[in-house]
Amino acid sequence: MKKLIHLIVVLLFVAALISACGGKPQEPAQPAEPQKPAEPAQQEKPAEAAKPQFAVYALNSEPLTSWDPAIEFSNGIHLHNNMYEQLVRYEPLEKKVKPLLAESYTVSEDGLTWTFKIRQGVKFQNGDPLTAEDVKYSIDRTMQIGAGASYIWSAVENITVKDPQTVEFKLSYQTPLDLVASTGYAAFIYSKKCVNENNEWIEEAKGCGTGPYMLKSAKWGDEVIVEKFADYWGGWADKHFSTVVFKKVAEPATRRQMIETGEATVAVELPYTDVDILKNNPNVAVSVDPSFQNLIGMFNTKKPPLDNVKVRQALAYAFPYQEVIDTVIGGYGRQSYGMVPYGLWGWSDKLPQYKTNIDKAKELLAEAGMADGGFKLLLTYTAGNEAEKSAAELYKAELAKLNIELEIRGMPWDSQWELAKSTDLAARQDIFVMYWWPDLPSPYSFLFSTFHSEEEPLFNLAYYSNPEFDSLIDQANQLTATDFAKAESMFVEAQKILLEDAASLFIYDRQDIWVTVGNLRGFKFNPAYPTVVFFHDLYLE
Amino acid sequence: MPGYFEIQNLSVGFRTFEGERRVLDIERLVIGRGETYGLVGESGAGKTVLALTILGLLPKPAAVVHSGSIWFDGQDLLQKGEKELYARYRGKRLAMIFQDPMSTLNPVFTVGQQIARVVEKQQGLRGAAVAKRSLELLEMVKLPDAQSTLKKYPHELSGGQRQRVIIAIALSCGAEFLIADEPTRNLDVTIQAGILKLIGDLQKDLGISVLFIANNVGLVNVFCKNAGILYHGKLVEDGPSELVIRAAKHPYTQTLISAIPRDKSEKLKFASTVIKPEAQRGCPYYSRCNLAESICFDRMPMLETSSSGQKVACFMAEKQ
Amino acid sequence: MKKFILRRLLLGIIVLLGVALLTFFLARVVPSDPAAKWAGPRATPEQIARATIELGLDKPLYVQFGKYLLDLLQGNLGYSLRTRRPITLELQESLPATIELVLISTIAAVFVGIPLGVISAKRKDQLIDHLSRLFSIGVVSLPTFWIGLILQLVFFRVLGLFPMGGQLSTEIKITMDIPKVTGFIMFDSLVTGNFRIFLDALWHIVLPGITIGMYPVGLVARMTRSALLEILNEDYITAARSYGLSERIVLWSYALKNSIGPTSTVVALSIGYTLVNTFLTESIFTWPGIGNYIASAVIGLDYPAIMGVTIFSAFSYVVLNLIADIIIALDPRVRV
Amino acid sequence: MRWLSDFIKTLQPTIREWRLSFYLLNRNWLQRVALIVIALLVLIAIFAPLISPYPSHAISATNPKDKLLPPSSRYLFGTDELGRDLFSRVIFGTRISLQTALIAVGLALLIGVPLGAIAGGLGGAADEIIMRITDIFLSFPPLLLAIAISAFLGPSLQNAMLAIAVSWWPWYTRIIRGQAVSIRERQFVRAARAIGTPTFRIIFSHILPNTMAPVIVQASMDIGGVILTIAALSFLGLGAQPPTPEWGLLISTSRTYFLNAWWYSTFPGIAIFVTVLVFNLIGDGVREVLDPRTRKF
Repeated sequence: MKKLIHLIVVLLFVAALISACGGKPQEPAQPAEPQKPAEPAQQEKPAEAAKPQFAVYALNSEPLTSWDPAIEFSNGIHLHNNMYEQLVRYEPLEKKVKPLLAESYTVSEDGLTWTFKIRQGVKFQNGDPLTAEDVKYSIDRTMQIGAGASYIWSAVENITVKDPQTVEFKLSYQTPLDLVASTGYAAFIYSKKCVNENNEWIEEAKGCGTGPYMLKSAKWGDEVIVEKFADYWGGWADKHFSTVVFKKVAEPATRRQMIETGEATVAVELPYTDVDILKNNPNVAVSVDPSFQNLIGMFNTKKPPLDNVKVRQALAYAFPYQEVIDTVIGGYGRQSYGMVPYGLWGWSDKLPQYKTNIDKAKELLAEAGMADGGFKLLLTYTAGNEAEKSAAELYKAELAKLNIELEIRGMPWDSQWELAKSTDLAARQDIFVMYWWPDLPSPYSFLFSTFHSEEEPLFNLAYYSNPEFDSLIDQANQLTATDFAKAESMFVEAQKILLEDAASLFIYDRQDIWVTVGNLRGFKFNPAYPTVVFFHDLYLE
Repeated sequence: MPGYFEIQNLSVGFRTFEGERRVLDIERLVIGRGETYGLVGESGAGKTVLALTILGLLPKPAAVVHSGSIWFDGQDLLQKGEKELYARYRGKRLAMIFQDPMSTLNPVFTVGQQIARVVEKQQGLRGAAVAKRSLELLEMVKLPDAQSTLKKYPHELSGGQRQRVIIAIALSCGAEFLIADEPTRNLDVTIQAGILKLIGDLQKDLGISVLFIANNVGLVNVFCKNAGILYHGKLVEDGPSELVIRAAKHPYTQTLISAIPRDKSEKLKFASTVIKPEAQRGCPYYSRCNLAESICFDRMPMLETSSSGQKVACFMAEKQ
Repeated sequence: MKKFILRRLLLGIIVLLGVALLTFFLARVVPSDPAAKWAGPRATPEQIARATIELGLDKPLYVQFGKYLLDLLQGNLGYSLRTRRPITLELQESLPATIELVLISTIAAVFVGIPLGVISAKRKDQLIDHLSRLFSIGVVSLPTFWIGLILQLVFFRVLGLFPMGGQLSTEIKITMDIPKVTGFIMFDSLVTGNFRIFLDALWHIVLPGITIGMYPVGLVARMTRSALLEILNEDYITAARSYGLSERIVLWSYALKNSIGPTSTVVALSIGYTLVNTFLTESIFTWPGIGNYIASAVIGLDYPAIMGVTIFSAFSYVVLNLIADIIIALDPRVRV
Repeated sequence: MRWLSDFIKTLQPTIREWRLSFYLLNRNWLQRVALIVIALLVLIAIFAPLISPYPSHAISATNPKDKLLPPSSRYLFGTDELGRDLFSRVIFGTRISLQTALIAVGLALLIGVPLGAIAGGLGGAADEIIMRITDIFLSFPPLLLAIAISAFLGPSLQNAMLAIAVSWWPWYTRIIRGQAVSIRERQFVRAARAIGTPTFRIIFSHILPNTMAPVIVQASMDIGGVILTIAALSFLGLGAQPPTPEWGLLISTSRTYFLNAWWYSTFPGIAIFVTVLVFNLIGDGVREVLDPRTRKF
């Protein structure tokens, strides 16, 4: 008995200790100022006015996968776009590129020579001035390494430095190089001092970019802290953030919580179910912007029964579009009109849409000689993506009505992709669900990678092959720089072919939900740079 | 008025999953002050259970004492609570030596530590007095080089040395009643004699009573004034040792004497024999007895004084 | 004695070799092309061929295995396919956070689990034994990943007592210099006298610590109980009782010391369990440790990284067990 | 009918072991409750379609208009993000968990038992090799090997079962081997050998039947741990696939919503907890009664 009492006393003591450390127990939603032991917090107070402004960006996965801006083709987009800059930047509202490191650029009549004039007085974070040499060096090296998104430069034959502020690109075929130069990957200009003699990037090298923020410290796979580069050519105001933390917070619930408590300034990928609740929270600002991301479900056009266009059409009719939009993304999106997302040129509401119609689907199945279904389909999606998962589950319920059994398999992206490229054709999936977003803001980026014939499948995971479609988009791309209107109408035409062939489910064009702390100002999302936040534009009120 | 040590109608059972098993059923057993009493029986006859019952160390709740009393110096031990047994009897007035010296000493403490702990507790000694007393004890049991033995761990000692240490601990606090549970069972024959002599000498020197448990009639004969034979938990013959052994009346005792059992592999024989209620009616030796008649199956024989003087529980004892 | 240790060491080495072979085999039977992944998307066939040579995948399997072993001996676990960084380095970076958690839970296992086991053994089959048994079996039956969520729900969402995740508050991290002596935040801040950081770290480790600690507490309590019960059946315990020693001495001093052997084995075992449990919980608590690392490796199909973590955990598990065995063997008193 | 009596004879040790275990377990109230709960769980698994109010919610149907509703009389455990009745899904989850655990343990037995019998029955080099292999497998922390294997095999419930079997069999090999070694020297085996019965016959018709009892008891008590492992794999995305109402997967999905929908994580977690707990309680009791040293009279 005595021992029990001892035990209880110890437990009580521990409990007291714990609650003493807990601070303000009643105010879980208090923003900023994380709870701390009572005493130090009081000492802190006078200093609060001079508190440096810092921002925390809560990401859903690691901040970057490579330090090398020539290679990084993944999460690092968030970080690199704040540390490095491109020659130009795409402005979605005006649908054209704006000068950035290049003051201006010209293109020759034949569209094969592009000349960029470099901005005066730009400095690298290590103090070196930016010259045309650096531009040539960066793009040449990126192309030479040939990793990541470097393929965007494939039209470039050579780069010549005309004078310290002028650089010229010679192309082997027509392509809108200004769009290429604006991309969020593989178009950065960086200092050669950050590359070692083996042409490898020096890990955690500092001062390599011209952007507003420079690397301060990093914990690989977890967080990267950047601080302001005082000599940034774009200038600084006091209100700007002097420090930005890019932090991996894998759990959506935790990201949401961090925004609510003010621990995070911006968060990505919050569940749509939370958005309506967050909208009513005065400490949180929610903005809804069109994004260039759309959800598609590519049909395996080479494998029975989906090699039959009637069956594909039937499956397209069976998809519960509205239900998915309402349930999965809380209505923050619209049904796609083809592959090009809303807001990007090449989008058109003149294109036909498949509307959910089970009777029509049954008819088409009957026409295909499969009136009572009875077959099994395999759908793969990227594990961890709640929206894809829920959409697949809703689709499964509809297909069950057609007596079609849908097997849903959530896989890590790499396995999903590998299965799709499997040499065992029978093992490949029937429906490949994924989000697609542009590497450059052009319909060509949406249509070429995904549906242009490929010898070995890469991203054309519908295995779609149609020479008519191929030539249409190739021509349209070449016309982009010279005859924009013609190009746009040809892209629309091409999508019509896809729709008639029902090469894929075009599910929805998503709107991006940006959830930030309530007093954040200057926030403007640029869909050409998905999930990138340009922190130099932002400040707290 | 019961004797100095007297067991009356003791009945102990063990609960098993196939029903309760009666393991001890003793009508009467008396040991006088300063006497040595030899209790003989096969392995599993209930000898150790009896020893543990006296000390109140039966495993609970598996074991149940149904009835009876164990009188010790005018007090019924079975009526004493755990507290009183602990405070006044165990180690103080009653002590026990276990059969296996190998497992009776705690392997992780030195001999000195183990003696000291008991001495400190029972005699309230501290510091140098403890060391002095420990030495005395080891000298009492005639351990050579007592000083260095104190610092040794049990595994560094031989079986005989260990048993001496155990005896020293058991008698460290002036116990007047010693239960020696087959103290030489696991020892070499050459060492056995030494230990037995030690116990005998101590008994005489200290004037204590000893309940000497053995599976060997021979030992009892030389060593004990009185002797009893335990079969299946039942005392089947009881009396002066020369009578019990020279002029055994019970058929089981006779078998024991004629073929002194040495087979250790028989150890668990009893444990696997279930005494069913209907079998309990008759003599437990019925099935093995070649003198058995129908009465032996129907009724339980009671201890009765036989013609030659000892008590025997057998209907056939006088008919031979 | 020497023979025993030698034999045990030799066995340990054989086992470690087997572990290496098994992980190697696992990673090689995977229907996937590491070279293609290494070369990146849109790699040309030439680039993939180059990567194949670079990664040594063109050599026969036994040569690859030999090279793999040699690398292992030098502490080189290969390169992550995703980040192209040395896996050893990445493990080094994420290890301290995990060790901190594992240590906390092991301490809990020892200081809560053992007394609980003793009490339970002492009061065997009584109410308190049933309760403590229910508790200790209960905590080992709890899905770790679930209890983490529930703790967050109760202590963060409802009560607001503890933070939801992370190792330190962001503000502390940015505004204060985090001392770096050993890489263990709590230890470093304590020895450098940074109590604010220490308290902040302590406050952050409570929920993940409880989550991770439950399993070893239960395990150790159970094992202590059964080891003790076994020991309490020994003759020397009955003998000790017959000498009139009190139950308190018999249990806490006599029997507990005898149970050190089995108990330390179980503590070593529980460290292995705990390490793996961090795989399930670190991501919930945004804890920047090895569990978080393997979670991303699994998502990114980073086979060398998965292999690296696997082999590292297995190695430490084997070594811990080896140490426990040898310690027990070295103490002559325990080996009887 | 000889085969029948033979069969029963081979089962006898198992039956006795079971009877004994059952008796000893049934004596303790905690264990008695656990036994009852296990029986209930089995019944729930068998009659899941009859018990659950919305059986279609556990298969493919969705009901988005009722998404994320708190528990009510209509939806006892509330609903999930697609409006499905969590009560029905948890009920069906019982079936999935018990089924997959049984299969996984069965597979592990299938690998482990013959190997153990061979190791114990043959002895010598075969024994040494097999036992070193089990050492290797057992030197992975539990769960780690299962994680690694299913990560390499790709996510599916089948692969998870396989992964568990592959990481679990050595335990059974060890038990069987220990038994086999002692049985090998028994009279009837010697007799069989003396009349020239081939070694493998001896192993499989004499040794194996006599070693099965403890391993089967052990295996049935491992089910709790296996259920927990499956749930953990599913939680990591390496096990069951949606819309399978597997408990671990339910909890994994609920992570996104649980701060606003406490019921979503809570109930599947309680289901896992209770199931694993009752199996572990029994397992713990069995370990105690099977261990001769702690066995009560």
